[in-house]
Amino acid sequence: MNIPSVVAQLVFFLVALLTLISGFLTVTFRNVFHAGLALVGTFFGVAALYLMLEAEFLAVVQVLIYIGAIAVLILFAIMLTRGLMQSETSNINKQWAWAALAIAVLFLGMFLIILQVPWVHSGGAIYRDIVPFLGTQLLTTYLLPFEVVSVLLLAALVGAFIIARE
Amino acid sequence: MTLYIPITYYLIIAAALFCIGLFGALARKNAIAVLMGIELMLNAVNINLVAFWRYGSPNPISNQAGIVFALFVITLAAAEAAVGLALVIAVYRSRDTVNVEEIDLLKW
Amino acid sequence: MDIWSFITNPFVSISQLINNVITSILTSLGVPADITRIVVFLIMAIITITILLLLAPGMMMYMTWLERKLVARMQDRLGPNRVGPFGLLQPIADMIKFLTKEDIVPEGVDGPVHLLAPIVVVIPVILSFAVIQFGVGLGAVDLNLALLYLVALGSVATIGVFMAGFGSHNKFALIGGMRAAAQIISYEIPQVLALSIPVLLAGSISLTGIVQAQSGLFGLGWFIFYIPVGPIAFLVYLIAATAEVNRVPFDLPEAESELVAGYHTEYSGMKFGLFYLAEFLNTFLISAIAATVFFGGWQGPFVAQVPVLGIVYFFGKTILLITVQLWFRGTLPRIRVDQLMNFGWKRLVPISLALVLFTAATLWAYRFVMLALKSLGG
Amino acid sequence: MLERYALIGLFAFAAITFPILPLVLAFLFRPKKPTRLKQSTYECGIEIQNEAPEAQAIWVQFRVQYYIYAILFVVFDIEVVFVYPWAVATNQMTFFWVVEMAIFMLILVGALAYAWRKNLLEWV
Repeated sequence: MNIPSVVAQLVFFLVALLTLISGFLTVTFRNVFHAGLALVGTFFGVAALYLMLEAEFLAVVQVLIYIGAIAVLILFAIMLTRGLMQSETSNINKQWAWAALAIAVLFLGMFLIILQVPWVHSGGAIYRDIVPFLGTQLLTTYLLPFEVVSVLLLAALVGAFIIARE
Repeated sequence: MTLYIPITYYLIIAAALFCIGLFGALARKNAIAVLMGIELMLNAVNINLVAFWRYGSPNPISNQAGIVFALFVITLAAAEAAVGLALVIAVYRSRDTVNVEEIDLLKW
Repeated sequence: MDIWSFITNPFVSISQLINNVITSILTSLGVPADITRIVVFLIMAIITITILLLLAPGMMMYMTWLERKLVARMQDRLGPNRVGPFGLLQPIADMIKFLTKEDIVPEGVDGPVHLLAPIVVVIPVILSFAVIQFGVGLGAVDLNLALLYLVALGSVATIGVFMAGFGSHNKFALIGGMRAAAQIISYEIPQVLALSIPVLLAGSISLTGIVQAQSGLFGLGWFIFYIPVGPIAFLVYLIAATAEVNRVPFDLPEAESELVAGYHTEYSGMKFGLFYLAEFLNTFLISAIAATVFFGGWQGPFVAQVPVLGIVYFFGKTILLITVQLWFRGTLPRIRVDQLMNFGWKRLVPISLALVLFTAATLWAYRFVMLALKSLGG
Repeated sequence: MLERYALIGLFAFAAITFPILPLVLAFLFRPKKPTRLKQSTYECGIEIQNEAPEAQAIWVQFRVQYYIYAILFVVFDIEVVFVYPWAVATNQMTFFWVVEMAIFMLILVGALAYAWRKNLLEWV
């Protein structure tokens, strides 16, 4: 028996369990604030998955942006629109049964396709720090998207300001 | 560590997370909860991108397309959340509700 | 192993010794090599984690003592002097008191959120200790993304503050939590940008890489001496980081005179103790990071010959920086909310952005000139 | 590469137990004598105005200013994420290395300037 393999799979299942359970809680919690906290748990799980895929930089970015910024943004929005977190009424709309059915079919389809396709495992080894290479590629191959991102952020910011200000 | 886990595991997890997010986006009443569902879906997509980068690229160091794509998706998700939540707050201020079923002014 | 290297580098030598002893015992028992490796890894991990988890509260306890003594002296008082010599046992008495205090949970709180908030605040701080380099080769983990890792963990604390504010079912806690969150996010940008200056200068995000880049000039090539970017970046970092952990003069979220105790109004007993622990450990962490990236970390004269000096240098610099923050606390008045926000967004953010670009341009110019000189000479 | 993260993972377990342990210890030692008055929400000694028993009872309408700061924060946080890989791309240290980041930053400074001009940064 190969011990590292068993450990890796065990860790993977724990992380996957954390991700899926907190993802499920995100869409089922009645209280929106609780749903937001469950969302943070999901983000952590996804960050751990990135780590297992050796994308350390992305894992750190996941924590920094998704948890540190986007989740905080969502929590701010929840606080600003509080007072109508009706806990007595249902938080699920009328079409939920149909949605669940369609999604179950979708998942089954994706599951079967994933099992059918002969995926290649041709990933090379990562033997050194890859972040400097990421920086280099951002400045050469992906220069245009890199600069366009700043325009996108500017547009989003101005748009959000105009919509949100009093 | 990667090589111990088949890529299908990651893809299935991502598919499941995507479906959970889709359910949240379709079935929740609260507009903010709908946005949370969309964030879950974007995360699921990112898992796929990174998994394909790690398993599919023979030289993952000099070709980090998966990471770069995931980075841009995260950026887009942030922009989307900022504008989307601003809309929710604006609607809340004028209509006093964040329930997507009651925001039906354009419906006839 | 000769005696000299053992004396000059005792901690690393001892850890190697333990490592070798366990490996040889297991090998002689006939355990397979890969299992031996895992067992040794686990034992070393447990030892490291235990040491760090004992160090963290120990530091915190004596920082409270230092703070009380120093602030008392600044205010012409004596400070704690009854429990033990110079009041040195006071922190232990405080800890016992925390443990025996009743835990009052007001009615109407959001039970799980109220309970989890102090835990969520403490976990990232403890995790941050994993990457700090306390001396030459003395750090639990040497990550190549250590600085970003620290920044990312620091940003998780906002969630804990939100939870405390939301879960307490109290207006003061709610307002305090929202204010604290707004303040933390406003000052995070200048903090992270200031930390990117050493990254630029060293060309590395790992703490070891940054410390090694400061080894010039007989162990005194610290980034703080890189005039003018070093001192400015350090000042921006110190101000932003102090604001981020809500310490005086940026303690508006827990301003006694208006908000009672801010987001921990409804916390008592050990739960309050955990918030207190997180605050002090954060102060320690800020000082440790500043000491590492701006003051050369364990770098100093004769470290190459006597590596154990590194620990002395590191803790000396860190405690000095902690004292500076306590000195702030003893002398500065609290600032207003609008001043706080204006200063963060209208002063610190533009300054730090300009600083990053200026540093990059200078680096490029330096490189350009060096290349030109080389081509002229060769 | 990932062995160090194994230690971080173990550290995470330790970090989770670390705050729980004193809470459990305190649970064993501390007195438990709840009274009605002690359990009431702190409100400067005044009795709390309780319109509804639910979570709505304590609730403040916050200003949208908080959200505006949050948006600014998100935008600049993303910028920071791009700054770090750029800062370590040392083999790219040409003139364009500076100019590319300068363009990126100046566009975002435009965003800050917009907010400044429109008085969105004022905490009234």
